[in-house]
Amino acid sequence: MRNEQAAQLIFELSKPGRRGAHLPANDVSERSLAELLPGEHAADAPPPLPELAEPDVVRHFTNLSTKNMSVDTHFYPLGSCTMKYNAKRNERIAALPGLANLHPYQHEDTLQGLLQLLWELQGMLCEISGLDAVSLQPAAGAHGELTALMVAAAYFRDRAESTGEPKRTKVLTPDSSHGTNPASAAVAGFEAVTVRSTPQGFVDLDDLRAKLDRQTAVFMITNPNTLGLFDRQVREIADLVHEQGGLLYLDGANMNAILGIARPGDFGADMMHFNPHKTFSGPHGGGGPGAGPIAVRAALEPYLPSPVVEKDGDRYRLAFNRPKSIGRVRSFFGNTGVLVRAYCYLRTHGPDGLRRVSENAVLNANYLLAKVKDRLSVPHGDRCMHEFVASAAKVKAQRGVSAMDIAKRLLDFGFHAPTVYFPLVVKEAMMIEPTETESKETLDAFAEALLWILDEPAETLHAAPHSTPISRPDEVRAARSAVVKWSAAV
Amino acid sequence: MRNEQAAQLIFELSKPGRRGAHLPANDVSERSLAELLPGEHAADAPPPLPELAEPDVVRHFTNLSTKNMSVDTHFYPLGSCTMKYNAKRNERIAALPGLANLHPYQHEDTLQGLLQLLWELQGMLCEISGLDAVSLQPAAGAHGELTALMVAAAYFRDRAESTGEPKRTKVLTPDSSHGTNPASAAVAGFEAVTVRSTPQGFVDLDDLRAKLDRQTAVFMITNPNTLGLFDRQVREIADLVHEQGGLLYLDGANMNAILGIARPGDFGADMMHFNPHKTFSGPHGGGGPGAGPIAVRAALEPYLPSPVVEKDGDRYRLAFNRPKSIGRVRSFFGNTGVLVRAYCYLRTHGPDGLRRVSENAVLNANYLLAKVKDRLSVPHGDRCMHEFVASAAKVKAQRGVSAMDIAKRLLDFGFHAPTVYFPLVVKEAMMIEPTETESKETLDAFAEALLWILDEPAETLHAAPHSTPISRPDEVRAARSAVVKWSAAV
Amino acid sequence: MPYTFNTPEDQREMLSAIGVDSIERLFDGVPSEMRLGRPLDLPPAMGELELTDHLSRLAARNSPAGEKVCFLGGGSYDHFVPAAVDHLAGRAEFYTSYTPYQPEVSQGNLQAMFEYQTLITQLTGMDVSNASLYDGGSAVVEAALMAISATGRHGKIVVLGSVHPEYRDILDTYLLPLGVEVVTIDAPQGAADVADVAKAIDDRTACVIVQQPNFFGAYEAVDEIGRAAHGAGALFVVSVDPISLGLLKRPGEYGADIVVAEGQSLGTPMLYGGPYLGIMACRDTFVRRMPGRIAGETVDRQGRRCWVLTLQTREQHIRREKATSNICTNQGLFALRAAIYLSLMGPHGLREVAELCLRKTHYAAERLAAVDGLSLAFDRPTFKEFVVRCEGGNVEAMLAAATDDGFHAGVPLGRWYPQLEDCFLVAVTEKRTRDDIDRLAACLKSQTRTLATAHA
Amino acid sequence: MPYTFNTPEDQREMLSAIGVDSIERLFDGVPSEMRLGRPLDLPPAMGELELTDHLSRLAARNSPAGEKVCFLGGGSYDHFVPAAVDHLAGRAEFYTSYTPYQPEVSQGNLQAMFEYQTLITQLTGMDVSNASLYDGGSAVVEAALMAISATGRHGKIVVLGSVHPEYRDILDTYLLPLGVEVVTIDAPQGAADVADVAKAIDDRTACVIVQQPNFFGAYEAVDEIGRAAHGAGALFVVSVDPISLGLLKRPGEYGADIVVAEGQSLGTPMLYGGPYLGIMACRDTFVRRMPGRIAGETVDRQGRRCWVLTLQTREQHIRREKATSNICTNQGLFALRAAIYLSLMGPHGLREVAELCLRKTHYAAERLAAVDGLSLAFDRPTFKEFVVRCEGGNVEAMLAAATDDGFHAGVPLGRWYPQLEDCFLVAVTEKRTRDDIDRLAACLKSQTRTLATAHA
Ligand SMILES: Cc1ncc(COP(=O)(O)O)c(C=O)c1O
Ligand SMILES: Cc1ncc(COP(=O)(O)O)c(C=O)c1O
Repeated sequence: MRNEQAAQLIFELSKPGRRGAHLPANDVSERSLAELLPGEHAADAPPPLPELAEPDVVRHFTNLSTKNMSVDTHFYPLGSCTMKYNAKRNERIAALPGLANLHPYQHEDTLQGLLQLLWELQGMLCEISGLDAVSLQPAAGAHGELTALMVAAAYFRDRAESTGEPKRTKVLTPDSSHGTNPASAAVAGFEAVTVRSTPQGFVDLDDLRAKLDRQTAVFMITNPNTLGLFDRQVREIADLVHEQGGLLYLDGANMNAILGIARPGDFGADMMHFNPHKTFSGPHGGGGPGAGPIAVRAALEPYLPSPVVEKDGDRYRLAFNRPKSIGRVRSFFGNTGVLVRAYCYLRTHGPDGLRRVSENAVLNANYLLAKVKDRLSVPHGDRCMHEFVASAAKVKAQRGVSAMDIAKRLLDFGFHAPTVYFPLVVKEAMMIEPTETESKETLDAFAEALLWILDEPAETLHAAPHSTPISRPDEVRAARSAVVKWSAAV
Repeated sequence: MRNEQAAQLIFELSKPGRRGAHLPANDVSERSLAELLPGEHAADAPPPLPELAEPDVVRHFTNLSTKNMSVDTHFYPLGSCTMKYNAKRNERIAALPGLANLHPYQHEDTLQGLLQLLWELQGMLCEISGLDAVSLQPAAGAHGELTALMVAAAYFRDRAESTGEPKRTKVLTPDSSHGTNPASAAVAGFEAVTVRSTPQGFVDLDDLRAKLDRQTAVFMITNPNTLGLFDRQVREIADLVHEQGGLLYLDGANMNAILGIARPGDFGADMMHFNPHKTFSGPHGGGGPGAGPIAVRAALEPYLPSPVVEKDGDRYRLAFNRPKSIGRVRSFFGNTGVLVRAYCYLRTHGPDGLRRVSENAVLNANYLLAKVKDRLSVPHGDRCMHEFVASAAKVKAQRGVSAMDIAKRLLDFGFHAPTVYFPLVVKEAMMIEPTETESKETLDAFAEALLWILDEPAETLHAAPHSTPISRPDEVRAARSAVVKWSAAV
Repeated sequence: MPYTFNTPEDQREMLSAIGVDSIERLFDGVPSEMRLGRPLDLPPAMGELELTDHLSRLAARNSPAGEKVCFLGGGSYDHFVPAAVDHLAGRAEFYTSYTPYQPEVSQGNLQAMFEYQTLITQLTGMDVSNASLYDGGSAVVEAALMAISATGRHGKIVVLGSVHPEYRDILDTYLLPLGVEVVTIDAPQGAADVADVAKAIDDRTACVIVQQPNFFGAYEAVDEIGRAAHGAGALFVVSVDPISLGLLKRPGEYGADIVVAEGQSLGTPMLYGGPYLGIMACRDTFVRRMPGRIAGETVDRQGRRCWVLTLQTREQHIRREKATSNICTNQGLFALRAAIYLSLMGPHGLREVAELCLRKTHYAAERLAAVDGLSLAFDRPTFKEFVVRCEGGNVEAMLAAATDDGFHAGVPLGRWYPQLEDCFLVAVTEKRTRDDIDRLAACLKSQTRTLATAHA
Repeated sequence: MPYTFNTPEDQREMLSAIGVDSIERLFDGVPSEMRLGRPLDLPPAMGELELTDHLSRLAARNSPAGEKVCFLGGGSYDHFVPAAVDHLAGRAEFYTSYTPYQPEVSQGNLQAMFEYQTLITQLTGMDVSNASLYDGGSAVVEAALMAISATGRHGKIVVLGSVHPEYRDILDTYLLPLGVEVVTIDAPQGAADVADVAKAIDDRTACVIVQQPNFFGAYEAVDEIGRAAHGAGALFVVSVDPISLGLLKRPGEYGADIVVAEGQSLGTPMLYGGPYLGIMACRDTFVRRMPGRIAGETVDRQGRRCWVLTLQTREQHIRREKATSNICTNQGLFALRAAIYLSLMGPHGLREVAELCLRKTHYAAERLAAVDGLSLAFDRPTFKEFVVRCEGGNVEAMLAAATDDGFHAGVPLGRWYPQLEDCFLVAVTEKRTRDDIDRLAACLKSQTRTLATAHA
């Protein structure tokens, strides 16, 4: 039923003379443009954008949209991404003119409602993290990592000034960590050093000890880790890091497992980021926006980016005068729209509700694990937190069916695929995160499909998917030819 | 890619204990319900509605929606329904709290903006119709017809009081008219008498003369008529009707052809309705809402339903004290939300734009007609107004391919089908109305598909559609078994 | 500006395919003497920015609920609409499609209609529901027409004076010209006297129409009235507030033959009175007499369950001059909204909404009755509305003053009930807080004082 | 309240399938000494009605544009957003999907990305675009990092003082700790002196960063600066206002190597500063150094054209510790919005928007300059912003008074430019009418008078 005509590229739908917008007539003086605009800066012609009428644009993008799977239409167990339901109420609220049409430079007096919200959000994130201060500025999880590492660097620079200790040049990350962890370290100017995991999937303490030294600024841990396991050694790790004068960073992408159950600050983390677009249900928008608020211990607070929101009696204000601050990591306040939704989420759930979120996220993951583990190996045990990583390595060896094949075939059954080939420490990894907003019926149907698929002929799976708008694309060709924009046919 | 699990009936998705909504706690006294609610009226249990969580409801209805064709996704040349593009701007505007959250009984002083809008709309509809007064109350086109016939009845009753003329008992409608015309006449208590059409598709004047008499209250004409033809005899018809003391009613469903070009009042109509959900782009909502404002000559104005909007100096008010009014035909003011969109449409287009709407609607229809007429007979000539009626009678006779077969096969090509088997005066009718908001490219693609289909093997067409969510349903079984609600399986 | 596509070049190509040399020629069929020889006298076109600005200004000159605290009722209510309703009903595939004439590409609408119909039967306890009528008022008259045709009694109908006065107006408008007598039974104590009703019913009576809870928020003796109607062979038609069915007995349980309702409460904003949703459900016996569309279950050629418009032989496009109803375009979008609303609410949510309305209404009635100069007009329990009498006061002036203080405080009743000229109707939904009610009481208190002083 | 599904019965069944007897047991992996032994200290849960009410109250304590007439700019603008943008970007399939890791079920997002990339190249005149960065500010620093790695010059960058001061802050934050010198060229007359710029560039310079039009709304001598940069082997990085490209020369035409921009103007509301859209486009040479995602064209197994994420070997999840950028989740939704916006506007619409901004800005500058006590800080043509000097006046007091009169009148500049402490920046978009401007002038006039009197 898809309309392929409307789904051509907008450039192909263009015809000279069509208009999608009509602007008001000029109601001020009719001076010639040449008078108003210096000739050397004036373009000869407007940019060669396509020309379409509004109905064309609407039909085009409406049809395009139907070529996506999404949380609102499909189960989307994409591990590490926490694709939970995004409540519509939050969208209506975030669109209120009193929240959406605020200019970043309008006067604080005209922003008291919003500043209160942001101030309260800072406090709630402190409480959830068990840490002391928050910056809402970073624009995504990775940006939060980077910001925190910059904060750490500033803290160490500052400390070095008094203690004279040598520069700390290294950031340690486990081999199971998300790619953004070492990348953030590199962008922040650190040497990123990888720490091995044990066969059980935890941080290899021996390797950590070997790599940890007085040049180590930060150890970045993900806990629960990307295997969906809670690393019980975290306290010990924190102690080891702290012994060397380093800081423990927690990648908070997996907070959905431990809300109200355990707090990073309580188990030894000094800094962390949240992914509100995951844990607090910000819509993922086809690849963002996110936000990456960070929480830190009191000692690091002076270094947080500016501004932060402060309360002064009854009044809320932006504090800019923070001499030790690292400065800014992005323009304006931050991804406020995402933060508003996070606030809504937290107020919707309350303390008990947040705990139930994690309980049910973990219950759902374990249930799914229990249903599939006899057929699809789950190398890291038969219990998990909010997600687990299965491996198709055995199936691959036996029948030549890869994690990719299984993933593609799941699409035919109306399920989005899990995250595949991550974390790197598991061969033929399939990382499955159901989230708490899925029903038992959905989990049952997914497990059934997965088990069914494992019995299908290998050719069926190699050729999958069969019922999607396209079959498997040629990725090599894409990378080789690098056609990254449309050009008029010649 | 459709998710069939989510598309089960909501009743099948229900599980006891799930909740889609949480209401606030009671903040007033905690008296027992028994004290507040008389026992004889209290239900033993709440109604047995299904129990679902919000994400379930969202996924369900989102997936359901993808089983529809719609204007935003597909070309929808459903004759007589004017499926034009519905501008998104109107939706955003109509949702403004200052327009959407108004109670029908709030004080006029708190409604001056809306009343101004409605008053201006009354005036614009007068201007477009060439008539003198408007009632915005009717809820749809058919309701407008009925209301106008009641107005006519009241007018004649009133006149009979002074003139003593006998009661007018008949309403005449052409055989090509929409079913609502005779039905409205019947509901209004008239005898509905059918007037034949000529082979050319116009009112048969001889038959009209034969049936027209002093018992005739109203002749209901559709002009352009349902064949997409402008009946040039309309003035003469008006004269004939008026000679007998009757009134000429214009079914305005086809106004999209003549905006700013000809006005019903100018060519002899005394009363008419508009279908703002067609002509003025009100979204059709899967079967409504509509609105059916009527315009009448001055002599009929006193009989219009109450209230109407009046202007009093700078102030707008609702006039209720209209002793000759027929009264009310629905509660409250009318389908205000639809009227707001109609107002937006008219203000968007202006005089020139409205004329261009009709010009392009007629151009598009004639272009399509020209492209298909050599292969699919169009019995009523090779020129039309905003729509035309093709006939599959010949194809049927030759190859056993019916209008229905062609219609169904068009669905496979990503086009909604035309209206079929209406008007009744054309055998194997296919009534095609492209509207002005379709591009030449779309018309070309549609024509191409249609011509292609005519060359396909009959079996392909009998079995069509092939690629829709379901194939042809068994309508006989539906009517016979009359399963019109879900019941729990026993 | 029109959203048309045809560029001058397109027009040229199209005209040449047609074989004419100008668009003008396409209108040759319209005789020149019937043409409007001038541009329409309408305001000039506006782009989206201007239009949005213009309408925002008009909107700003209204005071919506939210800006004022709304205690208005009388058939339209400030209930809470979950955001998911707007979002889902706004899906383009629902919003910009039409009547499901082609079931193969309309299963979304058809299934939603079928679900709506089922939900309405669950809500009302009736056997079958149609897919919507225009509004609660026209639904009442459609029910009366159905009853007349079902009973073959064209003589009269009986309607309680406590039925919404506008609904009764509609009955008059439709039925009086047809020679049907509309007998109204007064309800001077806020509800009708069963004996009065019973007396009025005879063997010419097609139906008895009751509203439960009635226009004053009070309860009618539906069991007895239903029995009286049936005793005389008349049908029993009940107009309900769908929200009340979270708590009240369902009309199917007390013998209603036809149930109608204004469905606005189920997920639709107040919209200054429309578009709304006319609900109609009835006993099985009458299914083929029901006006409006109905979706029915069937199977496709592969035996897959699906839905189609069915029982269409009832409909105007088939019956033409023999039709008993002429409804065509109806309120599909609002039936969809109601289906989404009820799915979200479920039995417990709906019960909670009803309970909050009930509790807050009682609280408000107590608070307002405690204001000097105000009293309750009727000594009766009510559901979500009640009538306040303003002793010796000028209701209009008091309400106008309350408006200035930020309240849409009530609907004056004098326009419909001369004997209640000193009364107004107050409605309290789940959205009103205790604080809202306390502030209203305080506001009215200060008003009665001022007015008393002014009169003194 | 959580939107979870698991009923107590479900939980029992699921626990038994897992083989544990309580949910508690599933958390055995979390040592009890690390557990939070108490409920979180957070406010209690709210249902949708309460939440909506609560947030509406908070929102009511802000004064958005629309309630006040907005003349604020400085990188975020009150441009008109067509309703179709909200509607289309709000489609659930766009809104609730994620990064297109599975291209077979993500062609909607991938094609939209590809269209966005193409539109950005058309707009900027550059060869290639990525699929988005966080915002205009972080895009500048990503461009600097790119330039550093492309040139291998880790020593310094040159940035004009007329580049958005917050963008320059970001440069400092990122680059100073890396030991990169950030040399700022003052622009005391509202734009930089080419000679000053040229002087600062040397063979250690990775890039020169210019904003066009600059932070004060004025034009920089981009041709000469570009030549100077290239002359020294440095890259030429230009930050643009995308709306201005309806009228101004495209950076691709004057030699830019990397173009960045804040994309908020293209269909996104002001949202108190985010989420926004970081635009980045560059010359072909640098495509494999660009941070962020890129969609590329290919074919599927049936040879059908389709799109995938491509050139991923650049990305952090592949390069890990060798990455030069760490961006992962980016601003997909806002790239989509920009694509829709540009499709609706087309070349002529965009030109008209630009032209209206230009004309109204000039008109406003004239009107404000005519107010006693106000003058234009710089004698330069500007595009949609200009700097007003408030002679001897207290800018903060004047702007605060204007706020009370209903205007967000301008952004005070003292916080970034001490020498402009008596100045504020005024922005005028296509949404402002002549009347808005006249009223602003009148308001400021009465303010300068009052302030003058107060001082007298
Ligand atoms: C474990 C982990 N860490 C960090 C990130 C980066 O977060 P973001 O994508 O919000 O930048 C992700 C996101 O995918 C993640 O899964
Ligand atoms: C010619 C004609 N007349 C009348 C009507 C009835 O209008 P409505 O459906 O708005 O009641 C229609 C609608 O389909 C129609 O096409």
